[in-house]
Amino acid sequence: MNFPILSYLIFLPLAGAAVVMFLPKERFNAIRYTSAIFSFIPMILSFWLTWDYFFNFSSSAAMQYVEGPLNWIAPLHVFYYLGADGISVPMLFLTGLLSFLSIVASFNIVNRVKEYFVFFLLLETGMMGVFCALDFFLFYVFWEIMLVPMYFLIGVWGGPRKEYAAIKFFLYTLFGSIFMLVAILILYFSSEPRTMNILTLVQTAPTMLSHSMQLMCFAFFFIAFAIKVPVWPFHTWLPDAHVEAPTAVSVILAGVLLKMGTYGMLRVSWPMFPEAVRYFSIPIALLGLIAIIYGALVSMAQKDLKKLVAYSSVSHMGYCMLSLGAFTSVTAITGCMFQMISHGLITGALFLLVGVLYDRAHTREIAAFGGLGAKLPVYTGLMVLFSMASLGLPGMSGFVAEFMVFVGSFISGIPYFKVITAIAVLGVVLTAAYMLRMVQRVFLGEFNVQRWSALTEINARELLTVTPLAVLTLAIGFFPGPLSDMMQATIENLVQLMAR
Amino acid sequence: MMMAYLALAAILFSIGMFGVLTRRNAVGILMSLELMFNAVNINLVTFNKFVAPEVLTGQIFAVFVVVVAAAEAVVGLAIVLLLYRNWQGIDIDKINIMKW
Amino acid sequence: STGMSQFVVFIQENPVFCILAFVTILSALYVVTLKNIFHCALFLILALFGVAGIYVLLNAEFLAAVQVLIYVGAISVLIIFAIMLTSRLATKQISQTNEQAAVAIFVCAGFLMATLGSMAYSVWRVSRNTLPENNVLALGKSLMTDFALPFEVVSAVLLAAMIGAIVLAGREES
Amino acid sequence: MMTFDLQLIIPEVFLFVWALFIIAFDLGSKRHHSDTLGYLTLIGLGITALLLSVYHGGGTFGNMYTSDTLALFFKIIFLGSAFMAVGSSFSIVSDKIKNHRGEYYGLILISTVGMMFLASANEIVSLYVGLELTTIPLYVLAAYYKDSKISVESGLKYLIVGAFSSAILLYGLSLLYGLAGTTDIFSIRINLSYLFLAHSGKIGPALLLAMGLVIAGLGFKLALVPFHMWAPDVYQGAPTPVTAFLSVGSKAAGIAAFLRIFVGGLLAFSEDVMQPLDWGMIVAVLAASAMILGNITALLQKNIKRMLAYSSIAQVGYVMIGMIAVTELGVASVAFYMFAYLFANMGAFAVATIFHDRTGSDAITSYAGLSKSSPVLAGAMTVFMLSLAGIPPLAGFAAKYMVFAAGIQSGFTWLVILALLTAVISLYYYVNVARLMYFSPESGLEIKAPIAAQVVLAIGVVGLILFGIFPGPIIQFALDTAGSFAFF
Amino acid sequence: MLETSYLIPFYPLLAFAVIIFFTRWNEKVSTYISIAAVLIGLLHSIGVLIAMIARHGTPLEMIAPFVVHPQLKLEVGVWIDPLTAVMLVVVTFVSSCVQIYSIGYMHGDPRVSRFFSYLSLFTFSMLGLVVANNFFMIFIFWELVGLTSYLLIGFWFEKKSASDAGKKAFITNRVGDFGFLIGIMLLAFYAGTVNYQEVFAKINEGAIPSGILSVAAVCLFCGAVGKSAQFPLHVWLPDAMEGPTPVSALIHAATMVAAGVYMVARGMTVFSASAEASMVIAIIGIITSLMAATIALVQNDIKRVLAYSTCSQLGYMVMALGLYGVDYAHHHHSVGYYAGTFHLMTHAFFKALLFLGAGSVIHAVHTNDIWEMGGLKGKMRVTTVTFFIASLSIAGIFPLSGFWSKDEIIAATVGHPVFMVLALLIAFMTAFYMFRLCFLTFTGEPRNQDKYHHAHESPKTMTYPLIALAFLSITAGWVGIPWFENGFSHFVYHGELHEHHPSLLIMFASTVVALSGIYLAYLVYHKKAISADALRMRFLPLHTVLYNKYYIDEIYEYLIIQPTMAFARGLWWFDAHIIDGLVNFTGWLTVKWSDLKQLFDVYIVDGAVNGVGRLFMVLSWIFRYFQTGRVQFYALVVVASAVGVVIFKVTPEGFYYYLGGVLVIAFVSLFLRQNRSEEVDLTRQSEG
Repeated sequence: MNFPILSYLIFLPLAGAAVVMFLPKERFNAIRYTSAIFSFIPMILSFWLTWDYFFNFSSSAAMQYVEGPLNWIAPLHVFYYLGADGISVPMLFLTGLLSFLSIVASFNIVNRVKEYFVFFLLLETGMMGVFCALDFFLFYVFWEIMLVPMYFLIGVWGGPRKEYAAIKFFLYTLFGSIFMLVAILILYFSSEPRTMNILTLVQTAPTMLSHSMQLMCFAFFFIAFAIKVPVWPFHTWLPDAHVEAPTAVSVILAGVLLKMGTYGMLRVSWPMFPEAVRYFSIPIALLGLIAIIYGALVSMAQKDLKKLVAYSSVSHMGYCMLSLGAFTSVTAITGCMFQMISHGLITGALFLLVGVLYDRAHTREIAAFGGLGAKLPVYTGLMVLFSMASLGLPGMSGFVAEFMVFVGSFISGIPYFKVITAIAVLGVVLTAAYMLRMVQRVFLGEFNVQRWSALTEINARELLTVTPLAVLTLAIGFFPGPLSDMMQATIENLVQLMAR
Repeated sequence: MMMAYLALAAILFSIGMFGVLTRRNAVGILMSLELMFNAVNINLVTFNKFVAPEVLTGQIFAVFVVVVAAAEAVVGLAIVLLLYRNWQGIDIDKINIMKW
Repeated sequence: STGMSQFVVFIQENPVFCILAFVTILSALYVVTLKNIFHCALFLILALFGVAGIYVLLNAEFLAAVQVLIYVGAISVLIIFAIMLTSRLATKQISQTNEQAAVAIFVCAGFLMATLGSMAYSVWRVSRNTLPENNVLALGKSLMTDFALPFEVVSAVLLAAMIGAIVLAGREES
Repeated sequence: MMTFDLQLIIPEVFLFVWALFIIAFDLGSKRHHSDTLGYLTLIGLGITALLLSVYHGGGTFGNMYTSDTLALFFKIIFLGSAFMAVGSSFSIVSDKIKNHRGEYYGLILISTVGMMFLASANEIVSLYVGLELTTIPLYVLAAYYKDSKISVESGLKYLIVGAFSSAILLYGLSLLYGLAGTTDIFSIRINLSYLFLAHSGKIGPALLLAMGLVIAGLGFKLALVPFHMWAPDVYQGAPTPVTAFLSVGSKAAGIAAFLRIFVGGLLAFSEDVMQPLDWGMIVAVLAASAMILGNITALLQKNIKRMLAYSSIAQVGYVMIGMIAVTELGVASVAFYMFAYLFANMGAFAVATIFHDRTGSDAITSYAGLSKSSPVLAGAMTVFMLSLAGIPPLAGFAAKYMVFAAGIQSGFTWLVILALLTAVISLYYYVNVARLMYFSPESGLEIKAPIAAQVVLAIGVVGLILFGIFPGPIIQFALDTAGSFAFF
Repeated sequence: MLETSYLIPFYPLLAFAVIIFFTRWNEKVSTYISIAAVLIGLLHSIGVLIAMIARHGTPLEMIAPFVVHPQLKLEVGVWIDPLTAVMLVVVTFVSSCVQIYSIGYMHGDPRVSRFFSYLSLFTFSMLGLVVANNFFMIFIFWELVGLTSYLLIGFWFEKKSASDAGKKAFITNRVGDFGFLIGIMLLAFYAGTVNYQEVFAKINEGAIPSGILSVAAVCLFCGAVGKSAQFPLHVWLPDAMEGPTPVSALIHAATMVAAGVYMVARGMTVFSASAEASMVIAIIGIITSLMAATIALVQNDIKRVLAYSTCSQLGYMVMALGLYGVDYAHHHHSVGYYAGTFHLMTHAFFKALLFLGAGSVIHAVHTNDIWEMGGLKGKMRVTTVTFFIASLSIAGIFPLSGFWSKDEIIAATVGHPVFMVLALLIAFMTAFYMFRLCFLTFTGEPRNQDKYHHAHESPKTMTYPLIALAFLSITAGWVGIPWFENGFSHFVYHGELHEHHPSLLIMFASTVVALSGIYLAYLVYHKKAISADALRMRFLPLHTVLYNKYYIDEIYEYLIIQPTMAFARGLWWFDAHIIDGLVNFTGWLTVKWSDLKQLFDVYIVDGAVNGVGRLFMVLSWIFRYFQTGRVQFYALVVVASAVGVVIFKVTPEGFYYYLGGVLVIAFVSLFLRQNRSEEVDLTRQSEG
């Protein structure tokens, strides 16, 4: 592979940030379009990557597009080492897509435009990096690097409680990642010869560490990843961050950042500590179960549209945790990946749509609306579509994901999983309840003519940002086969690793 | 016999320390510091005599300590003068603008 | 009582040391407790003399000389000048001790006990050798050879202190 | 046996002479050319660095003075911190100091000489003398605003605590001398080990007392909790560049001395098998309290210098993790940490200087809205703060990473976890500055920094980013410093 | 024909897509596209049915992979057997009628295109459900049917009651799906597949433990309970009448609600393997049927009466299937399976007809209340005639289609006397309430002259479908005449084909029961020989309970919905205050906090975003005050700590004495500090 595509994916946005930094700050459009271009190219690259991977490499579990290991910090055995396999390619695809769409969705930002786009592109760099890195140090650096732009994006351009939300996000996530750092160092010093190579450690860690050490390292990694996911009860940063963040940032938060947690689990802690996974599988599934039910119930009580979507993320990521508990089942793990992708698309779109409404109405209070369906048919159609997708209606990605999660967990053969899964299915009912309640109260019923007569229909740019998500949601819903095939070899390999 | 000298030094050092901790007059503190340095010197000279008499390192060290103590006293007294100019007094207790 | 008798024996065997130690300690106590700062300075001189005497007992004649010259001759005079510049001797004497005295006594006593205790219960590499015969000469030689570098540096310290004192003590021209 | 390779001390000698030359030049030029003086000082530091690159390696004066890699590394840090302190001093020297401008620069240089000498000292007497040569000019510099009560107060506090600590240190050193019968650090190590083995470990607590007192004495230089209490007051009152110099240069000097005495001379007594004659656990506990106390107290500070003071108190805690690891990696991490700290802290103080110079305020709240009026300054400050907090890819992260790695390697996992937790707390107040600068809707004053200060900022930012992304060579260099001890 | 049968669902899907994306703006074109699609589907379905008859019911399966994993294989596929073929025709036929009818009914509505697109989408989903060859796929379409039902019930979403009803329908169905999904997962786990035939094969092999099978069967049936509006999830169906009447006819009478019954029939092997599960099904069926019939007796809304009637009839079918399962498990032969499916078909026609007729009436008088109507037979001849035909059919009067199928259902209760008695009772009530409706609506004097005045016969687009359906309501049952060789019972059956022997006794009994019901209604509502009011007053408590539908909605509201919402709000509070509060250490520190508040209010209110937690702020505040500003105190700390460290290392006990001593003396001297009265000024700031 001569063309270092992963490096381009990572560093093109960074280059974009550098270019934007040198543009005069009054030239709003120049800044916007430059940023769009510098995120468009990575998006195209990520599409090509997905295409290429699907047709050429999906039958193999090995890392593809490998770059390195190049000596980076030689004395510490740190290497620049990138690669992609069946679980990172879809994530890169998602990142590329959502980043571009979010940047387009951010064109209506008028306050401190230049800084905004610089931070956004930096964020994209970090996200891409996490999904490619195969060296722990590199992984950790990318993992942390995103916090700063995210902090500023929430803090400067956010809603009324932005400062609180921003610092809470920052501290919470940092709190998690420090445990990861400790675990990484323990792994590093346990390895012989010393290495930071994730792939090597995946192979050697189970034999290298004692049982209790495995449990400890697993727990440390778990805290880091769980906060990112977020797993109940580490989720309280999420509603604040999502609600206060500007629309596009919420999209990225929900669409990509949360996935980093589950991706980390699949990439690192699950294959690396099979004993610990076996040991903790039921508690993990229980956490997932709690998140599903709890998130759904709390969503039901929300009065703010965005908060509802935010808590629904807690619930939806609970499905991922449930399936991760069912580590023996390829279907469950595939379901987890599907759920990650599907949640990225659906919740991303929901945030975009909520943002569209907020831009016009300047309120997100559910009770303030009603009957918008008559005034804004296209918008309503999209919103209903994604609500349905969110509640797991067949024909859309959410259903396929949930079905695989449930069936996969159910048939995993781990004790108690049948009961846990059976209770988790209740989440489907609750999700329907709060989503439909929301749809009903916002879009159906009597239209308040005096108050909302000036509302305008979704515009072309906004439509452009949502449509690809809708198409993908439906496409995955109807033809999940290709996506599943693409990941299958990798996931089978993962399941085998976990079965050690 | 060595212990006697060491005990003397320790007592002297403790007294000096007490002075530094309690004197309210800045000059008093400087004087107490001199006591402490002297105690150290007794220690050094004692050890030189009883432990390592071959080379006069201890005594040389003591000479340096004397010089350094002198230098510190000089700077200290200069600062005391400044203190006096700014506060019209040298009561250490009152000099606590900066705290917390 | 054996301890007491040993103590008496010690005094009888080392009368000079005992007198010097007594004088030094007593003067030091006055230095840190008297209300009149000027008297304190005078007792400091006495204490420093006592220490000089101890140096002589320890065969450090050169150091004793330095002590008398630098401390008694220079520093004490400086201190007395400073006292005269900064305090009004005629004013009413208030307590010269701050309110943390009680704690300070306790801590200093703790320090003393810790020090004495640990020194008493420790092993020292006591040498059978004696100091060089002409130790002033040896000392001078050492200073010029082995310790030439710190000697130079310590002169730099003095220079720095001098510059500093000039800077600080000098009046600003406005 | 005795060698007198005078070449090795050429850099120190040159710098000392240059300091005297600066003072003379100032007197000779009737104290009119304040900027020229500054540039001359910078040039002098540059030349010293060049000389250093030529004359290093080996020892002289019977190994009393050793110019090994450790010394070289720390001398670079000293020169760097002096350079950045001088660079950010231009405006205050021309505005606030009427007389004695030459002396101001001269004293900084003399103090630097002291540090360089200290870093090379392989023997207790010269180490002590070097320490004093470092400190005495700093007493003066702290009180340099003679009409300012807080400056004088800070000078006085620094002097009293400094001299007191110096006496305690001396007492400890004298005990060490008494136990080992020598002042040469290498011999101390051999003699003490011999003593220990000869008496099967039953040598009494005097060594412990000595170590405790030396830790207390050096703890003053490092501002290690609980010997740190002077630091916030002195940092706040002293002229800001002096504070910066204190917090980096002087602290690094203390670290160097600590490395020499404890890692060099008392290595054998670091582990808890020597219980109770071990210093590792003592320092570990102190480091832990430093991290907790420093970081938590910093939370509520309203003065930027005071906040940075507590931050630097906490930072020492992190450094000490590397110290107690007493491994090759540990020493390297200590050195690298100070290196990264140099850029970040000097940079932060440079911003504080520039800001104070223009607005007359040190209050953190007055930084509100700075990002709108002076984006470059605000951006630089953010980088410094994030580096201090240890966020990748800045050098501060690599430094923390190494320290923690060293800690974990040596089994101090609990301490590392504690350190990381307090690092999270620290993020709060570091980022608080960024929050004010960026999130506040208001707009601050537009601030134009002098060229020299701009250079300092540029060095800080570029250094942090460059050595954050490519720390390899420096880490290798730092690992080589561990070879100075030659016995890991 | 058969080989392309998978295309049948796609005609309406195509219509849906074309309408939504291209012809939405042109009502006429949209309408025609939709109807054309469903008519093509109808023709194709008839072709399939003929082909299926021609090959004597040999099934055909077509499969394409969807997602394939080692432990689980998900496929999409088509399974055509006689049952499928019949259902295809029923669905497409009723759909065609309803769509044509809608041209007239929906005329003038601003969202006609959308209406037809939804209808097309529904038809697609329903057809997909019918042809599915596995449980996964049936679940998919099951949900899609639910979605379209939601969309269509809430079609007039400006009406709050309509949007409420849509939501209720969806959520109630979801509750059923909850069980359905668990049932599917159980089968998937134990059979390793979700394909019908493979699952059945496993069951017949005895590969699945019987206990599990019972649980799975009950879980699957939960789905049917939701979709077919069985007790206790029947509550959505009456509310769903808020939707446009053609929708009620198509979805809530003829097709979608039949899906539950269809699924039970389709998966009969699962149910019939467990007598217990089958008994549960039968009992649920009879309860539903009885309860709905009783409620229908007293309702005044024409559509609601029909809705409860639907409920009741579905319960009837379910009961028949359940009893079949019971008998099968005990190795008896019963007509239940055939009866249930047969009634499913005939019911589709006459119930659609009833609803469309009701729609026609509503269209004419603009009210749903039967007490506002009366005497319409003069003005609406076609409607009246067809409505009476349908009513006679549902009442089970010879020789209309209802007679034949209902008769079989009662025949299925042979051997279960309780069921038989109740079934006859229900048949009686059915006849009574249907004719109560007929008489009140079409005969007698107009009770609301104003409404009567404006009433008129509906346009031809509406009456032709009525006629077509009336034709089938009469004749559709003839395919199942028991003496008829190769009739329905020989075409659609489960297990092995059994000859069954018709019982004239049962036919007679059922006819008598039906006629007496009609006669009673005639007496009360036409002849007024018995006063309806008097009857009501006589049974007032019972009437009230029935009129309020046994208060089931209210019970749900207070026992489930309200507590859930309260719990949700409670959890939210919990989330915002306790979980988050733990992070923020709000707990007990909040109390402390208020005391110290004025001291550092400034810092906190001043945007000191306290993500780290207030504990640290309090600690910070405490630590800060150690910094007294007195240099000698600093020195004291230095020496005290140094001494402390040394003492601690040598004698830990001594250290405690030392520490205690320092603290005690410190406190004592703080208290004794009389001569110096400068209090520490807490508010003073550190800035110089």
